[in-house]
Amino acid sequence: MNFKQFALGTAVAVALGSSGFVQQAAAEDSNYIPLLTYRTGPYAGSGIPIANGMSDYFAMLNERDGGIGGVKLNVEECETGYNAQKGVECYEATKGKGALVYNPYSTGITLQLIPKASVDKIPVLSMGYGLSAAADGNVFPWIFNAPDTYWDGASVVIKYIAHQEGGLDKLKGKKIGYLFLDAGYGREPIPLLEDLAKKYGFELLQYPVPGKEMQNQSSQWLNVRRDRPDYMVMWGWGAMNPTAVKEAVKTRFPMDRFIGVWWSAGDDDAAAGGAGAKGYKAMNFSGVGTEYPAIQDIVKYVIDAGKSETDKAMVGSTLYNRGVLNAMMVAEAIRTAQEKTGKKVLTGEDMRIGLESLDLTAERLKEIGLDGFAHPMKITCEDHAGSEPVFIQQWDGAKWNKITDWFEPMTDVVRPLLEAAAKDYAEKNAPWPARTEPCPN
Amino acid sequence: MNAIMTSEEMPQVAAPTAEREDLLRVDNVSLSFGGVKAITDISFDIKKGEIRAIIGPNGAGKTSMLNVINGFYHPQVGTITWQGQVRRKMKPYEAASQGIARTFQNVALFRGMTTLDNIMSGRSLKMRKNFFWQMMWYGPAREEEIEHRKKVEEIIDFLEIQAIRKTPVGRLPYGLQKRVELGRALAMEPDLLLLDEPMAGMNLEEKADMSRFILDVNQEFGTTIALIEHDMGVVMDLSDRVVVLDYGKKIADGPPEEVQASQAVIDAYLGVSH
Amino acid sequence: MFYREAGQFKTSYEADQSLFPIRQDRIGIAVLLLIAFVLIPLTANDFFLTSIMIPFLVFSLAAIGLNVLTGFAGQLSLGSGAFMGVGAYAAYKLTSIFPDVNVIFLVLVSGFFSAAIGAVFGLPSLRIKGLYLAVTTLAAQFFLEWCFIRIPWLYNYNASGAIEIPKRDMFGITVSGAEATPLARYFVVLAITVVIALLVANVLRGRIGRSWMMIRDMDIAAELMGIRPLQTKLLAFGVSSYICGVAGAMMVFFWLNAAEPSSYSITLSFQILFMVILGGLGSLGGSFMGAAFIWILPVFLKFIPGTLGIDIPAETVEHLTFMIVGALIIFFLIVEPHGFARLWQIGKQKLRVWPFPY
Amino acid sequence: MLYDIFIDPFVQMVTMPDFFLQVLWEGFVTGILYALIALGFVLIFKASGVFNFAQGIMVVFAGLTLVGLHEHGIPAYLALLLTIVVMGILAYGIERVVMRPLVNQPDIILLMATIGLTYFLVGFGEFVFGGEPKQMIAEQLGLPTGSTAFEMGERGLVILQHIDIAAALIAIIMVTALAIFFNKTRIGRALRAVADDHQAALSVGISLNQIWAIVWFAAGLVALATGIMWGARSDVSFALEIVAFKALPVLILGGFTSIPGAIIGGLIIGFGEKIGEIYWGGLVGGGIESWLAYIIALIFLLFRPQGLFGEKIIERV
Repeated sequence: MNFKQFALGTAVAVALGSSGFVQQAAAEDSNYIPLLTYRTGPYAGSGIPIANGMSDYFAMLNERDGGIGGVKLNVEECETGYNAQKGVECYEATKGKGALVYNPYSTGITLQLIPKASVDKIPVLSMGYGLSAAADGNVFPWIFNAPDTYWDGASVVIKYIAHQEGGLDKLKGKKIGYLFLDAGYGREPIPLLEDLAKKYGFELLQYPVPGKEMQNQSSQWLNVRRDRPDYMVMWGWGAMNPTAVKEAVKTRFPMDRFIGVWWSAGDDDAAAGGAGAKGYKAMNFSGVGTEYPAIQDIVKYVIDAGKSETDKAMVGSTLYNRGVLNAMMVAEAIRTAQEKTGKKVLTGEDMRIGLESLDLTAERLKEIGLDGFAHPMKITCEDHAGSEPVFIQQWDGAKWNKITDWFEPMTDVVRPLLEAAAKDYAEKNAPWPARTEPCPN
Repeated sequence: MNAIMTSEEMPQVAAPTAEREDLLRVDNVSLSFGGVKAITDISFDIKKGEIRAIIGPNGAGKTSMLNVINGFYHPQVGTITWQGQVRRKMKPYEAASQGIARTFQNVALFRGMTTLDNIMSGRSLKMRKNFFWQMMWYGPAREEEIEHRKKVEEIIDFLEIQAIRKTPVGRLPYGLQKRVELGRALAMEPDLLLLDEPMAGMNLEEKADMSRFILDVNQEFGTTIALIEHDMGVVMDLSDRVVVLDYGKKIADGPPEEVQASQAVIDAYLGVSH
Repeated sequence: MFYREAGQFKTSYEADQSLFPIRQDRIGIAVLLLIAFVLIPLTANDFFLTSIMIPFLVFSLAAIGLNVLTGFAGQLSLGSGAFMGVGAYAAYKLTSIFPDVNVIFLVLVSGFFSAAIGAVFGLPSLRIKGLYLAVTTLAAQFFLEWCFIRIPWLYNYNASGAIEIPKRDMFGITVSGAEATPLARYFVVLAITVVIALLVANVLRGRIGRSWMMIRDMDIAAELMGIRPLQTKLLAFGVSSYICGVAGAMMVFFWLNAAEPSSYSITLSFQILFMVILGGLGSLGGSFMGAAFIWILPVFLKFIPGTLGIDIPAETVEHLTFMIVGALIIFFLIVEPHGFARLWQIGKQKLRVWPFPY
Repeated sequence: MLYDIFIDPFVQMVTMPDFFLQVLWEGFVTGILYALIALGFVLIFKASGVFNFAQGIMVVFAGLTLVGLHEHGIPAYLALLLTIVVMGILAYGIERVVMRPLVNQPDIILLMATIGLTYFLVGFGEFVFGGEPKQMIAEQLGLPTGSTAFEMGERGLVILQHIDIAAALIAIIMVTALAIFFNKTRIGRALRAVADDHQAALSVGISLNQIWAIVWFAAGLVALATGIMWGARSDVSFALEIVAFKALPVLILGGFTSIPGAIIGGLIIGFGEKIGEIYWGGLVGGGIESWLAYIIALIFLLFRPQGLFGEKIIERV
């Protein structure tokens, strides 16, 4: 190659690229929401429906209502590939544009953002994931993990199993297997599960799945076969879920005793097991199906109008609806913040006020066309998780069905643990800034 | 080869070779690789200050013999006596610290480095400054480096390769590479210098130069030299004594004229023109 | 025309053996340092500092570390990511045990832990070479990654399984933790990188550097010249892992603020290896160029569609970035297998003879 | 502690023989799949000395193409045929664009080029087929999906998945076919000649370019078979790419150029990994599968640096 051409080409490329660094100032008349999504990489299977659900709901609000409070939403996706480095890069690239809130959808990225949030004064909403301890608003004023922490989830599973067995006292002597992604995410519920095991006298068996071996779980399931646990609980994500369901079918584990966390509740996850997966259960806190007016509006205003990449068949699936729930919480927080502050165009600080005074009542849910879609939830200054009830759904071979009513987490057990963990976090990261932000109301 | 014969630098042996002290003795050495015998029961000696040639047809075990002396191969049978002491089994790098340097049949220069660095590498054993000083550079490390650089420049002058000082050796022609390799071995200031076919693949002029360097090294620095060479003319002119190997066995040993006349040697070389 | 060394004579071996014997190079490096220490701090915004410069410097240092091992000592390693992780976890443990000790000092000390572990995994290198050695280092990579997850002591029993960097001050300025300004971190990272790069350059031009290159170029000849292969290789593993360890500690302390075991995965090892290969094996300057290419190019690419006003979905940009980076890697390997360092030299050669073609 | 390490595992093996058999079977199946991946590496390494890191992504790519085509309404068998064509085009393209310009470069450069290729194929694959995992169309391809349980003793049960049996059969067929191809056909002989000596092969008029395109194609077919089998076990997604790393220890054991070596190495790793994880993994908290294979290979290397089938290397100066 001619050296001159090469040099010239490089120069042009550099010039083009560098001009991109000049950051566009936030538009004055819109609220900017960056979405850290991942439609690529090993976790794309779970990431895509969530990303679609979020962006479609926001798009629907823009199309139907012209945004929120008359102000358009400026939504921008930034691809993270579930990679913490890229996640931080996305954060740095978007925070200067007036970002209102971050939804990292990765425990790894959430952890990176936790200390930054209070410095940059932009809240992080890690909806049902991230650091459980962040539920303590006194220590983590900028981090929200409503509607539930993993510890809430773990307590619900145990409660549900007890319910099946006929009472908490019946747990004694039972064996409960815990299959988890061997990373921070999967390890987080362990302390609580161990506590409960001691308290109720059941035996907890652990089956870690290394991130690299997600699709090669035969060892774990061989162990399951040997140990013959009475129930299996799974904390999986991405490609781990369908593989686990398949292996469970192969091992002939009774599927109705196999319960996944809400992140193992994808339609594809269960469908992978074929007919044998019938009976597989999972926790959930967002409604399934398309029978909600707001979802119908998404179809009408966005998907049928050709303004989305979403495959229509995906609408109503668990993870898609999870994305919708997340977007709805953000939207409602924006609305609340607008009411509280009287401003229409918000900042991250306003958004925190909105989130801390978020009160989604059943009436409000009905108003926005999501009646019964989620349990009413209320976030307060102290409690950023809400620890809302969760239900169990079951796969019937073709779709998920809600099979129980809402289960309350064991708040009495979980809450003290959360507070202790928050205190522990603050101590280990000393000097951790004390909360200076006043409580709204 | 007459060019060398008439040269004024013809070896003038100071004392009869036989009376000199042994630098190295090899006694009854045998070496085999998984059943294949490379060397069988060989004994000979190298005296201080002499040029000792090891010759023989291809596959006679000459290079294996050098490798044994070098400590690179370990003979199954036999002893090696170095400067009066029987040598135990040792690592190749220990041979270097005892004062044995060598060049290789196929040039084994450090191809990624310049001529200067290659020759400097021969000084490695003589440089002592530790990691810390190396890291700091200014101070002792640099002083040491310059001190050795001066030595290396002497060798560069001696071998007349000033112009290629900063050239990566990979780009040098073959003859010069051989010369740099000699320089590298010389930089070690060895007691015994093993040369494995130093003139292979050279033209007449280059051979003449190389012969001159070898004689100069032997006489000026007093270095004992053991060399393998196929060019009989060169061997006969340069060496004080010759040992002849064939199929891993010693078939003759003695001064060049004697060896040349030996019937066993003639048989071994029959059909090989020299 | 501008780059000519004619008329510059060296009158001493000292001058001849300096790092930049040619005046134009000295000026060039001075200008670069001026830009790095003065111009960038004065003009750059936070994004440029935190997402471009700091990672670039961290990766450059890691690439230098791997280059010592692979480029100079000739030992292929696929475990540099894990060695970076060792540095990070060591620094984290140290700062939680000694919260009052200067954090930069601890980061530098943490490299020694990484060096020790690196040397242990370097032991098989005496018997194993080339691709076979790559498997050894892969074993190190996966085993260490597993340790980062399985030894909760390493992350202070945090429920999240991750390490989070506390706030640490130095001379009244916060240098680590989220409150540290990008500028403060940038200076710390820049200073450490420049100093280590300089020290490494010194080692490389002396006896030890030569002994590494001897092992690389012809290990048998090196051994017959008195180089002890095991010590030399282990030293290379140790030095390389030290540098990688410091880079890994800087990565979490001054750039990411928190790290999970997956931050130090095989992907990172490959990234570093790419930087070294594309930059040029056996070239320190190349390590910087390789790091710039592998880290900065994808960031650039992300912005190009936005700049041109084309509306492409984020994931398509990502796909295209992958394809372009992959294609460019192959392209550069074909154009110049010796890396950017060689391209740079060719460029200099062209400048030297300019305006004539030869 | 000593009891847990040295006695208990064996006691378990004996007292639960059905379970032990099941472990062996799982090890066997995993080993076969590792061997299939390693086989792809061996083919290319044998003919061109390239360590093809892209084999892993080729597995994913082949699987995705197959499923992707089927999703677009193309019947399964036609899709399979088209995928083979696609792999052929890919092989030709790689030979033309990547391999040919890089002839005679050092190993590490070629290795890097294949990693570059991996990046490209990841981007390209996701661009064309999207990033979501896909279900392997095992049933449509006529592969069995059920399972058979053999009873052993009172409570004992060994479950064999039909798909796993099919995988083993297909692997055997492929290896046999390759062996015949190498030994009996003209191209096969040429290929072996190339493996022995590039220059010599060139001098007797063998076209290197043609040979390379053929081995890449053959590796592509092996990748397709692997993709179908592994895809049927979990699903076809980019996370599968990482499994390809396991081929490295397999190759260390079996040697980089030996086809039977790849099979035997794969089986050793498969058995070793499963038995190690099940019977000893629990002692250190499990999950040791992620590195056990490499440690096995490493220990092995220290005692036999030349691999299982390699000859002892005599160093020469």
